[in-house]
Formats: sequence, structure tokens, C-alpha cells
Amino acid sequence: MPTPILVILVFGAMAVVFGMVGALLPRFVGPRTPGKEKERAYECGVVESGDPWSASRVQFYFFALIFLVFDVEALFLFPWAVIFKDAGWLGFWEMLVFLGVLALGWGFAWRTRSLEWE
Amino acid sequence: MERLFIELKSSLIDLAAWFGVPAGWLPLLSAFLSAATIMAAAPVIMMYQTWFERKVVGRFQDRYGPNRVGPFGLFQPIADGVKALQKEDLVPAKADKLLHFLAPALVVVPTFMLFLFVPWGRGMVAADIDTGLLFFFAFAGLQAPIIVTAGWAPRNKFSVLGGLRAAAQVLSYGVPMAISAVAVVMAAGSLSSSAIVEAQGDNWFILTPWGAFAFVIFFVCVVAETKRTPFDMPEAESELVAGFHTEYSGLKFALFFMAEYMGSFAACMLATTLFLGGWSGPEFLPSWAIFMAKSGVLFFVMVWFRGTLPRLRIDQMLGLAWKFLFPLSLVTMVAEGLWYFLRTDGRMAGAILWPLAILAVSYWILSVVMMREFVRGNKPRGKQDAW
Amino acid sequence: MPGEIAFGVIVVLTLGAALAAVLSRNLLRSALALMFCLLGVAGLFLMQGAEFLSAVQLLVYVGGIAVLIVFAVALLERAGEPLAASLNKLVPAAVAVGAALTMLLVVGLWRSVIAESPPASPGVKDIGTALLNQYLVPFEALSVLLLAALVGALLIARDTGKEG
Amino acid sequence: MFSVTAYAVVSAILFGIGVFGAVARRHAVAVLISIELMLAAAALNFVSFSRLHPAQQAVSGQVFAIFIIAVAAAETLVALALVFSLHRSLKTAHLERFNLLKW
Repeated sequence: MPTPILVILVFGAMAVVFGMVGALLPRFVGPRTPGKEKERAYECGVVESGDPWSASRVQFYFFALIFLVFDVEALFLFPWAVIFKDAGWLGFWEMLVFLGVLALGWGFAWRTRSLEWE
Repeated sequence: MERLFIELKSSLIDLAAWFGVPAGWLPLLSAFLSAATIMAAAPVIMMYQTWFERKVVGRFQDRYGPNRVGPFGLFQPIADGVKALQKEDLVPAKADKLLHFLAPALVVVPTFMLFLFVPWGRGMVAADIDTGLLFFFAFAGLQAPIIVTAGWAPRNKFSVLGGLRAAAQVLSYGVPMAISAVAVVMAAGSLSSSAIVEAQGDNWFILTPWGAFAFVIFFVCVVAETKRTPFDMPEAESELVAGFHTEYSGLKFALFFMAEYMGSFAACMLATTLFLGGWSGPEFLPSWAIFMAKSGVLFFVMVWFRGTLPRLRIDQMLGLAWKFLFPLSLVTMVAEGLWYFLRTDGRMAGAILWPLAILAVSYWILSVVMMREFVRGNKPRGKQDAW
Repeated sequence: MPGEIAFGVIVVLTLGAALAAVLSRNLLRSALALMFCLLGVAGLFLMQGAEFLSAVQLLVYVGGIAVLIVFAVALLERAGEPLAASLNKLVPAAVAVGAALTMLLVVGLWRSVIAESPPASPGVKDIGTALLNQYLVPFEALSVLLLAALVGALLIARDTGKEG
Repeated sequence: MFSVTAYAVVSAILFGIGVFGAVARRHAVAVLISIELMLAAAALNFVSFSRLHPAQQAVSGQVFAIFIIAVAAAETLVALALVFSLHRSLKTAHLERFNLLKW
């Protein structure tokens, strides 16, 4: 197996161990004085109301959605950018067509005010 | 000095071979050595980042900053770590206990991974693969789901909202960040970070007309990605207490803090690699020292932002990403294409003028549109639209 | 040797996470398990020398699609609670179908002789060239598909009702 | 490096798990998660089997896997939008409740 890949795997394993130890350690080291008041959700001292796990705004989903579309676009930009100099004008135009179509989607999202936070 | 770390590593491997470690395991040893070095270096860098930031912001605000523990307060980060360790591990009664444990444990992992793909010096990329740059962006994006989980686990209103906001911010700024890097990839013709540094030589990409634009876009996005001021509204204490890490105490909080600072330094390192010529510089200095110095200067700029700029509102923040930086990054990419084609055609004058003209016009149009949107956004709107 | 260990660990992570994703009664945990499973698949790509694909898997699948699902779970009402009954009445049938299909594939693979060959690992340049020449039409068609998906999803998810 | 068979077996098991989930889960998002598992298994197969070919044709396998990933992104966008829409009108995302046309 090539060394760079080995480095990624070994380092990933080490980072996971680092995080796990970091998150487990306070259980054994820190003091433990549990209490009912202490274990309530913190809302600046006010008794909490409502359930935070109920539905939030769909607006967040819009941003994730638009992000995903343009993330896929960016993914196609990278292999093109690598061969951009060899591909010449033709390759450039091919990518501009691709971008142009997706720019329509961006324009639609702007027009329908999906890019806005209200 | 130049090859200090490389020689050290190869002599350690030779030593292991001499002691009779089978040849099949030597690559693993080599990988382990690189990994362990970075694993040790990154937290130390992070500790002195916090010290540096507190000192500098202290000066901005006309105070001393930490100066009690050790000379110039140099041991302050260690004292902070010990203090975090002594805190009680609070888990809210209603929390999802498993996720409350997993989120802080995992949040550092993708941030650590970022350091593998930057060239710390000449020939010092830990994982020198063809697609290193793409891996950097991929791991930077992995933060988002972990942050949502971290906010979700403790079942607290503020942290749920903070987590969702932070994730929306990380996602939104990830796109212009990647696209502004595409312009660099076009010029360098490679996704490998060491090849990008070598492609620049002494002609740093920031000195080209498109490069200057791309650098500014990239740096703004990077500041937002790492949730630093002026984009720190996921942690806006005036509205959301402490954002997604409200309910984490002691070392668990320290892990989030660590992920943030390490991420910001890794991002400075990547910006140096892409636009500031990486480790290239005067010959008499070792390449890794030059690289660290350049990254440190960029981190100073981040601290400068923090000392100077007020926080953006969430609508302004998202608008800036999608209505301004995103189209501008695409235009930058096209300008880089024009620049290259005109130069290969031998029209040097046009090569400077056309890209600059395109960039300037689109910058002007976009900023005018943005300003109008902001002015409109500041007025109370009559009818709330269904959107 | 290190290769074998890495392969074993990644396979266990992938399949274990897949099982957890399918069986967990808590949707958010399901979504996170999916994320780990896809991470494992990215690891398998990496081990086969498909570096670009591995990065794409991380960037789009783990960092995009899995995030979208996590978001959706966080935004749906009551989705954070463990579901009372997460499986329907078709469990025996589902187990039968899943197991039969897997057995069929595995037996088929076992009996077919697959020639061993050194891994051919095309680089990013090859992929870029293929996209711009051989696969130009699907590539441009994909932009239309993404446009359609973006517009469609925005229109469908849009809040037409009165509640705010 | 392992034989293609090893990766293909992993992919087969992954696909089987996905099929089970897609049939047996009640919640729409859980079914979607299972479908993602199946798609990932398919992409894994494309990449593993492309290794049997010289680099010229091996590209095709990888390009197909990229297309699978991109199409999966489009599919997820619309599917989750549908789940939101149904959830809004029916207050549930359990698939057997979506039976208004079953008369």
C-alpha cells in the first residue's frame, strides 16, 4: 500500500483516539456532583419552555440544498481545471456551458428569494 | 537546517531497520512517524495561537493580555488546559448521552486531518497524494454534520439553533472557497499541494490580477469557515448564549475550542500554499520556517479582524456568501482562463486589462446590488412572503 | 500486513455502520451511521488507488448528502425521539430478500474466476479528459439534471401554507 | 491491495443491508438512507471492477461512479423536499400513512 494512504489511515486512527480520550477523560478526572437543577438545559436561568427537538425552520434546508447543487458543480470543476491548459478554448467553452446552465438555477434561487434569510 | 525533519525521520527508520524490524512494516513505521509528529505539533501550535491571540487582542484593547503564568504569560495555555481538565463533566438530563459524548470526540478528527495535506516545507507533505487539495476541502466540509449533532445532542434550544446556523455557514462558504481555489488549480495544473507551490516559484499567484481577487475571496471564506469574527454569529453570545457548545463543559468544550483554532491555522497554511508561494522564500532560511512565518502573518490578520470588525447578522452573512462571493469566485475563474489564453496568444497588454476589467465590472455590479439588498433588508418589510 | 489490518478495520466500520444505519430507532443516529458507512466506502476507494473518487465521496456524499439528511432529520418534527416502531410488518420478507440477494451475489462472485491484475489507477487528468471528450454529453446533461433538481426541490419544499 | 473479489463481496453485503432497510423501515428518511447505502454499494462495485482493465478503460468505471454520486445528490434533494412537503400536510413521515390514493 502506498505510504501517503497509510499516513492518512494511521493519522485518522490516531486522531479518533485523541478525541475519544479527550472526551472520556473528564468522566474520571473531574469532580462529580450531579444535581437536578444542574442537569436542566441552560436557558439563562429561566425554566425552559418548549421542546428544542421540535421542527425548526425549513429555511436551513434551502441553504443545504443549494449548497449541495453547487458542491457537485465544484466537484466537476476540479478535474477540468487540472487539464484546463491542454483542453484549450474548446474545453473552456464546454465548461462555460455547464456553468451557464447552473447559473440559471442560481438565478432562479435568487429570484424566488431562497437565498434570503427572513 | 533545511532538511532537519526529513533526515531525522529517515535516520530513525534506518535505526529501526538495523534493530531488525521486518521490511514489510517499515512503511507503517514511516507513516507512524509522520503522523505522530503532526499529532504533536498541531496541538502545540493551537496552544500558542490562543496565547498569541490574547496578547494581540489585549494590545488592541490597550491592556496587557496574559502575563502572570511564566515569562510573558507563555505558560498560560498549559494552565488553561489543566483548568479545563479539573472541571466537572456536565451532561444535561434530557440529552442524547451517546451523541453528547461522540460529537466532541469526533469534532477534532477532520480538523486534524487538514494538516496532512499542506506542505510544511520542501518535501514535507505528510500525505503527498495527487488530490491533496480536494481532500483538504472534503475534510473541512466534514465539520458540518458533526456541528449539527453537537448542537442537537444536549437538547437545548440555543445549541440546536447555533448548530444549524454554524453548519449553514460552513456549507455556504465552502462553495466560494473551493471555486476560488479552482483558479489556482487551473494555473498550476495540479491538485497536489506541493506541485502548486512549485508551480508558483517566485511569482506568487497573489501577484496576478485574478490571484489577488481569488485570495481575498478565499481568505474571507476561510475566516467564515472557521467561524471567526466577524462571522462568529453561531456563537453570538447576545442571542444564542454560546451556540452549539453551550452545554459542553471542561475538556469537551476544550475539544471544540481546539478544533476551531487548529482549523483556522490549517486554513492559513492552505492560503499560504495556494497564493503566497508556500515555503518558497529567501534561501538562507529553512523552508519550513518560511512557511510557518507566512502562515503566522495570515493568522495575525485574522486576529486583526477580530480586534477590529463588528459581527455580521445572519442574513447579511448568508447573503454575502451566495450573492457576492459565489458569483465573484466564478468570475475570477473565468478571468483566469482569459488571462491564460491571452498570454499564450502573446497579447500581454490585453492579458492584464481584460481580466481586470471583467473583475472590476462584476465587482462593482455585485456590490451595488448587495448594498441595495442590505438597505432593503434593514427596513421592516410590510408583508412577509411565504418564502 | 498493515494493508490487511487496514482493510479489515475499514470493512468492519463500513458494514457495522450500515447495519446501525438500518436498525437504529433514532433517526439522527441512523443518519450519522450512514455518514460513517460512507466514510468507510471512501476508505475502500482510497485503498484501491481511486484517490480522486475517494475525495469526491467525502466532499459530496459525506460532506453533502449525509449533511442534507442530518439537516432534514433535525428539521422534521419529533424526529429526534426514538421511533416507537421503526420497522414495518415486512421484516421477515425483507430479511429474506436481503439475505437471498447477498447470497446470490456472493456465491456468484465466488464461482466466477476473476483474473488478478495490478490496479490501474487513472489520475485526475485522465478523469478530466474523459469528462470533456468521451462523456461530454452525459456531463452537460448532468448540469440540466442538477438544475431541474434544484428548481424542483425549491418549489416542492417551499412553504405554501399559512403557518410560519 | 486486495483482490477485486474481496471488495465485491463487501459491496454485495452492503447492498443486501440496503435492500433490507428499504423494505423494512417505516420512516421515509430511513428508507432514503437505505437507498443511499445501495447506491454506495453500486459505486464501490464500479470502482473495484474498473481495476481489472488497463488505465484507458478503467477511467470509465470511475467516471460512472462520479455520475452515480452526482445523480444521488439530485435524487436526495428532491426526495427530502418531498418528505418535507408530505410532512407538512400529513404531520407524519411514516410511509404507510401516505395512503390517500388507496381507496
